[in-house]
Amino acid sequence: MRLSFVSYRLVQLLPVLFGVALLVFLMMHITPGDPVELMLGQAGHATEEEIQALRHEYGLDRPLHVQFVSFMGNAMRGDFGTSFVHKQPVSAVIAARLPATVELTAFALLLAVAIALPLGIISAVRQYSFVDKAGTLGALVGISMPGFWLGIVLIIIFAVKLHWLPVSGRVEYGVGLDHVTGFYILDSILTRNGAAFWSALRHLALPAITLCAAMCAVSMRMVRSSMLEVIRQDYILYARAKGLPESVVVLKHALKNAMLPTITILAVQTGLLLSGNMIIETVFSWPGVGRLAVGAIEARNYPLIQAIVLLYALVYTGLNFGADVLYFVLNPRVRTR
Amino acid sequence: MSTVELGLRTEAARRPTGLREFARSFCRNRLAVIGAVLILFFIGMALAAPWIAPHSPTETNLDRRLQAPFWAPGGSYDHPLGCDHLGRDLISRIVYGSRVSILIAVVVVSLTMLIGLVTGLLAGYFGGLLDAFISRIVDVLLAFPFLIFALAVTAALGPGLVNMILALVFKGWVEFCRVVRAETMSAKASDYVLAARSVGLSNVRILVGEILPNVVPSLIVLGTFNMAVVIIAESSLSFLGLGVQPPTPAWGSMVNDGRPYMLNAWWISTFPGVAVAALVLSINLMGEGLRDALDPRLRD
Amino acid sequence: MPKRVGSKCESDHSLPPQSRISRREFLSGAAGLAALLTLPSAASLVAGCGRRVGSGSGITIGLDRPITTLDPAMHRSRTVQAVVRNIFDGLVARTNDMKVVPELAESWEVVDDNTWRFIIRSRVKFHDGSSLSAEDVKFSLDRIITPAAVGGQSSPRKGLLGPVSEVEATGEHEVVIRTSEPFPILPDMLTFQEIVPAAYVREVGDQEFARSPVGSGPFRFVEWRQGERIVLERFPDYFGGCPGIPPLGPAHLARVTFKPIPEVATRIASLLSGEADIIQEVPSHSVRSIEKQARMDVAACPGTRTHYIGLNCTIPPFNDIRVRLAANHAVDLRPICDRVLGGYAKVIPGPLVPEAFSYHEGLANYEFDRSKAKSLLRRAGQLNVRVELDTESSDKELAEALAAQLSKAGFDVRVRVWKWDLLQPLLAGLKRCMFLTHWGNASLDPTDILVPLFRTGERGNFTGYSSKKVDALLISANTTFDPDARRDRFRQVQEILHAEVPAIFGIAKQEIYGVNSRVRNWSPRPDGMLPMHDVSVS
Amino acid sequence: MLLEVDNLQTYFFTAGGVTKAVDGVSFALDNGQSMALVGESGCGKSTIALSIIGLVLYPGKIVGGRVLFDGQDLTKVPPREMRRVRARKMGLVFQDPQTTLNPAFTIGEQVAESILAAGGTARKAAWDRAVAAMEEVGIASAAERAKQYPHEFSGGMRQRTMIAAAIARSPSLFIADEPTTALDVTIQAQILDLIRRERERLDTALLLITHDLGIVGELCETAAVMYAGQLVERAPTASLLSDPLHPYSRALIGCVPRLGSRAQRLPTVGGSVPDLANLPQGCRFADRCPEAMDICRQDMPEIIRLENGREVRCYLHA
Repeated sequence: MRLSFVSYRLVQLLPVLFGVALLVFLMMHITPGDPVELMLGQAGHATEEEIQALRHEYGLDRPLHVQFVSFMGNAMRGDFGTSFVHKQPVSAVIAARLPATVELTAFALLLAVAIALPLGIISAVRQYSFVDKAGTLGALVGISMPGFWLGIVLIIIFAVKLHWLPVSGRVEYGVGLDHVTGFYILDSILTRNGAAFWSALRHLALPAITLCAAMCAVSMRMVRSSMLEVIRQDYILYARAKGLPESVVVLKHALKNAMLPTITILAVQTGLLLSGNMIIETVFSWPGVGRLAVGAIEARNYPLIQAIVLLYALVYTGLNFGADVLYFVLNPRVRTR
Repeated sequence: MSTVELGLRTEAARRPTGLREFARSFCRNRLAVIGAVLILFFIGMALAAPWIAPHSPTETNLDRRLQAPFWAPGGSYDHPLGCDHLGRDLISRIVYGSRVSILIAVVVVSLTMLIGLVTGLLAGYFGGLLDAFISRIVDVLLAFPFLIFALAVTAALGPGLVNMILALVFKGWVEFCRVVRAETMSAKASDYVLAARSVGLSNVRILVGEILPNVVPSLIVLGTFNMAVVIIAESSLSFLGLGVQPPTPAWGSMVNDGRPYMLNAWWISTFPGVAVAALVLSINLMGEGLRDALDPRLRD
Repeated sequence: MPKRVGSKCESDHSLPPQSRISRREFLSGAAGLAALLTLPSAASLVAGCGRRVGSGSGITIGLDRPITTLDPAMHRSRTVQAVVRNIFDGLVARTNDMKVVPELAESWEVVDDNTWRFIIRSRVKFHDGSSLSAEDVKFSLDRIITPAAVGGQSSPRKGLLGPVSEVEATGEHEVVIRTSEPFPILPDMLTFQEIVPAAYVREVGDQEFARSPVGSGPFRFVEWRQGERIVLERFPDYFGGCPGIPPLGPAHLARVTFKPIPEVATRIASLLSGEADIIQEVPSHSVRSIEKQARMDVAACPGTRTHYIGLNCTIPPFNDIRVRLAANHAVDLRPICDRVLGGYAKVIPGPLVPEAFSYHEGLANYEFDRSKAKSLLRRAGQLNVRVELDTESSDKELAEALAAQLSKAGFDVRVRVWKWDLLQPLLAGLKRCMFLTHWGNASLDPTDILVPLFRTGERGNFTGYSSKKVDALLISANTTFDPDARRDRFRQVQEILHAEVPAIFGIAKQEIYGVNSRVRNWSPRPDGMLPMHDVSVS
Repeated sequence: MLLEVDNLQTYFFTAGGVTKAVDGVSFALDNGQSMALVGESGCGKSTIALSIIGLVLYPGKIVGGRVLFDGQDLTKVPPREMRRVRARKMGLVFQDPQTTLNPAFTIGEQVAESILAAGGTARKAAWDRAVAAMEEVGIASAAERAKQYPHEFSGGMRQRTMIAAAIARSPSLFIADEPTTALDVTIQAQILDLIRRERERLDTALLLITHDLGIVGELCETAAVMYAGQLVERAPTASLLSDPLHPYSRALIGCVPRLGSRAQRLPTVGGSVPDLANLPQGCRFADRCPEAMDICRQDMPEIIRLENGREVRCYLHA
C-alpha cells in the first residue's frame, strides 16, 4: 500500500519535470535576445563571423527541437552543458553555489517554523487575545514589507549603525574554515571551529531573518486558521471533557490534526522561499543559486538558466512529494485505506 | 456538518443567513468595520486624487530633489512627506499611486480567484482525468520560479502595466486552484454532499449550493492575503524590471525606486511602504470580518 | 596625474591625494573586528584563532558585479579584468592617467604596417616559480585569437585584438605579432590582455586554471569562494611592475579581498560598516552620506562611458533631421549633470569623452531653446509627437529627468524601463526610436566607440545611422599609423555626427568610489582597473 | 447528594444579544441514581451538561447559580482543579461517535488517555486497562482493535469505545448526551443495554440527556422535561410517562411512537421554540400551548411541588 502510493507520486513527478523543462526551454529560446551578443558586451570589435562562430560553438544555430532533444538527453545524464559566462560545466557552477542557498533556506525555514508554529497555536487557542492581535498585526506588517526593503533596513540598523552583524558574505576570511560539506555551519561544527561557527551564524542572521519574514507571516496565519478549525471540532471538546490537560488537548489532539494542512502550506512556502532567494541573495550578496539565477537570466545564459529552473522544479516537487508522503504518514485515514 | 448536541452551535447560534443578518454580523466586528472604513478611505483617495493631492505627481523639480519630510532638516510644509529623487512631491505620488496599486490588486486578485475557483472546483469535484490534467498544469506552474515567468512575459510583450498584471495572473491562480481543489475534495466526501447527491441534485447545484459556501471562507482569507502579496509583488517585479512604467506612480514601484536612496533619503521608499502596509492591514481586517460573517460555523 | 574630483578633493587641492588620505587618523584595525568586539561572547570565541592575520595590511574591495571566471581570456567584463589584472600582468599597461607604458614588454617596434616586434622582460617569475618567456606570450595571445582554443571554446576577447592574425615567439624573449591589416592601436588594445603560464595551463587544464589561476602579477591567488569573495596574497617574488609606474618591488599589501556586492545600498553599507575599504560605483546621491562619516571618503575620476539618447534615423519621427534637431534643442543637460548627477558628470557635445584621443574641443552642445524646438517640430508636422524613451533601470532616473524636459518642449515622452537583455535585440533590430544608453570607450581611442556606434550596420549602431563619408573616414583612420592623420579623420567624423545629430549628446559620468581613509596611495582610474600594487593601508 | 444543580443560569453573549440557554434550572442527583433530561434540541439541555463539566465555551458563561458536586461548587473551582474533577469523577458519552473520536489517534490510545488523565496509572497499565475496558463493553479481540483508528470502527463500535473510555476510570457521575441518536435502531438497543449494565455494575449516577422519551423509561428513575432553558416538569419516569402533567410533556409523550399503535399520523408539537435571545414575558410554552390562559401570557409560572414529589411549572396545577 505504502509503496504503491509513493511510487505513484514519484511517477507523477516525471511529467511535471518534463513540463517545466519544456516551458523554460521554449521561454528562453523564443524570446528575443542573443546570449552571444550579451556575452561580447557593449564594446566593439566583434565581427559577424565571430558571433556566428560562437553561436555555432554553443549549438545555438540548430533548430529548436534538436536543441531541446539534445538538452533533455544530456540533462538525464546530469550534463547541462557549459555555462556561457563562467566557461565551466553548469553542474560545477551550481554545485559551488548550492550549499549557500540550501543553508540559508533551511535556516530561514527553521526560523519561520520556530516562530510561526507557537505563535499560530497561541493565536488560535487564545483567539482575540493580545498575542493573537499582535501576531496578526505582525504578520500583516511582515507580509507588507518587500524583502529588499526589509533587508536594507536591517543592514542599516544592525550593520551600519550598531555594528552587531556583518553586511554580506558567509564567513570571515581567516577563521580557517575547512570545506567539508559546503554548509558552513555544519562544517564548523564538524571541524570544531568555534570561531568559524560563530562567524557563519552571524553572517546568516540578517539574510535568514529577512527571508523568513514573509513566510513566517503566512505560515503563522495558516497554523492559526487550521488550529481554529480543529479546535472547534467535537473531538477537542471530548478530549477536554475527558479531563485531559489543556496542553495535551492543544499540542497533541489539536496540533496533529492541524499539522496536515500546515505541512502542505509549508511545502509551498518553502518553494516560494526559493524564489525569494533571488532578491534576498542579491541584497545580502549571499553567494547562492538565487543570485546566480538573476545573473544568468540577465546574461541569457541558457544552459545555466535551464539547469537552475529544473533544479528549482525538482526541489519544489520534491518538497511537495515529501509533504504528501508526510501527510500520508500522519493521516491514518489515507494510510490504512 | 454533524455536530454534537452540545448547545454551543445548535442551540445558541441558529440564525437565518440573510443579507441583513450578514451585514449585522459584519458590523458588529469593530475591527472589520475599521478595515472597511479604511478601505473606503483609500478608494476615496484614489477617486479624488486630483482634488486631494497638493501637487502634480509627475511634475519634476530638480531644486527639490530628495527634499526631506517637513519635520526633518530641510523639509517644508509645502511637501509634508518630502520629495523623491526627481523632486516630485511624495504625498501627491502616494495619493495618485493608490489608483494604480488598488487597481492592480483588485484586477489581479479577482482574476486569479475566478480562474482558481473554477479550475479548483472542477478538478476537485469531478476528479479523474480532468483533475490529473489540471493538477499537472498546477504542478508545473508552481514548480516554475516566478522570476522566469515575469521575464518571459516582459520578453514576449514588453514591460508595462497590463503585461505585469498578466504575469501575476498567469502564476497567481495556481495557489487558489490548489486550495479550492483540496476544500472541494473534502467537502465532496462529507455527509451533506452525499445527501445532496442521493437526493439527485444536479452537479451544478451541488457545486454552487453545497460546496461553494464551504470553499468561500478559505478563498477570502487567501484572497485578502494575496491582495497584499500582489501589491508587494509589483515592487519585486520592478526590482526585476517589469514594474509599472514611469512616471506613473504606483506604491510597489515607488518602494523599489527608493531602494538606492535608503541610506540618505529613507522616506522615498518608506512612505509608500507604509501606505502598502496600511492598505493591506485594512484589507485583511475586512477580510477576517467577511469570513466570520460569511461562515455560519465561525459566527459567534 | 590622475584626476580627482569631488568636493572634499577640491578643498584639499594642493595636496597629493595619497597624503591627503594618509593624514587621517585611523583608530583600530579592521572595523569589522571592532564590530565583532561589541559582542563580548564573540570576542572570546574569536580570540586567538588567528583571524585577520596582520589585519593592518589587508584590504577589501566591494565590486559592483559578480566575478564569473579568473581566466583572463574568458570574460568580457571590466570588473573581471580589474580583478585578474592583480594576478596577471600584460605586455602593456596603462598608468593611472591612461598613458600606455610597457609592462612585461620591455619595448616594442613597428616592423612594418602589419608586423610588430615585442621584447619581453626577462627574470619575470610566475607564482609557481617558473619563468615567463616568449612562449607564454604566444600561448596567451593564441588562446585569444584562435577559435575554440580554450577547452574547446573561443575567447570572447578575440574582438579586442581585431586583425591580429599570428603570434610568433622568435626568441626566448622576443615575440612577433602579425596583423591582417594595419592596426595602429595594437599597444592600446594589448592593455586588455594578460599573459598566462603556458605550462601550468596545459598541466591543470583550462577549467581548473579558471578556478585557481597562476600569473606573474603582484598578487597570487589564494581563495575563491564563488559569489562571495576572492582572496589574493602578496607575491614576494614579483618582478617589480612597470618601470613607467613607480615605485617598483613587491606589493605593499599582504592581502587583497574582492567581494562582489551588486546591490548599491548594501555596497555602501559595507563601506560604512568597515567591511569594505574601497567600493565601486557609488551613485552621486549617496556621496554626501559617505562623506558625512568619519574616516570615509569619496574619490572620483572621469569615466570612459558616454551616455546619450539615440535617435533612430530610419523610422518616424526621427528620420526627419528637424525632429532630431528639435530634440537636441529641447534638453538642457547642465542642470541634469549638476543636480541629478550631483556634479559628478560633464556635458559633452559628441560621443567622445574629453579625455579620449582626438576629442573635438571646437564643438558645442546645441543651444537649449524650447521655442526653437517647438517650431522645428511644428515645421516637421510632429508637434507633441508621442515617443517612448527606452532605458535600463540603472539609467531610469536620468531618463525620467530627460523625458520631463523633452515633454516641456513639444514632445510627449514616456519612459519605458527594460532589462538590457530584452532591449538589446530590439535596438539591434532598429525597432525602437528613442533610447537612453551608454557605451564604454576604455581604450580612449575613438575607434572603440565611433565604429560600433556609427559605422553602417555595426552591432552597436542602434540609431541606424549610415553615412558613406563616416564609414570611409573610420576605415582610413583605423588603418593609418600617423596619429595626426587619425586625429584629423576622427574630428571630421565628430563634426559630421554633430551636424546630422543621430543622437542627443551627451553626458560623461565620473566614476565614483567610496574609500576608507586608511587606504593610501590609491586613486580611481577612468578605465575602472583596480591595480593594488602600490596601495597600502595605515 | 452527589450532584446538586441550583438555579443554574448559563447565558451566551453573542453579537445578536444575550441567549439564555439555561435559565434557572435546579435539580439534584444522588449517588447511584439516574435521571434523564428530556427536551427538543435547542432547549438548553446540552448546555446544562457543559455547565456541569465546566466546558461552557466562549461566548457562553455561567452567570448565576451553583453546581454542587460532592459538596464542591464547580462554578467556583479553578480550571485546573475542574479538569481533575472531570478526569477522576465524571464519564462522558457524546452523541456522534463519528466526530468525537480524534481521527489522528488509535482507539486504544484515546481510551488509555482517559485513564491516564485520571492519574495514578502508568502508561502500560493504562493501555491494559483500556483493552480490558474495551473487552468489557463487548469489543471482540480488543487488543488488536485498540491499535486501529476511529475510521476503521463502525458507529456502534465507536460508541462502545466511548463508553469504555468513560467507565474505565469508574466515575461517580456518568453523563450521556444523546448517546444513541446517531445510531441504528438495533444498535441503539445494544448501547442502551450496555449503559444500563455498566451503570449497575459500577453503581454510577447517570445523567442522560435525550430528546427521545422512548429510551428514558429503560434507563432512568426520574426524568426532567426541559423547555426553552427551563425545567417544566420533573417526576419519576413511570409517572411522567403514564400521567404527564405539563402540556408540553403531554405533547412530547404524544410524539413518541408506540409499537402497535394504529395512528395514521404521528402527532407533532405545533409551532416552534421561542428565540432564547428574545423570550416572551409569560410562560415560554404559552404560544404553543393548547390550554394556554391569559395569565400564562402575563406571568411566568413558578415551579410547583406536588405532594407525590412531582414538580411542574404550569398554572394548570396551581
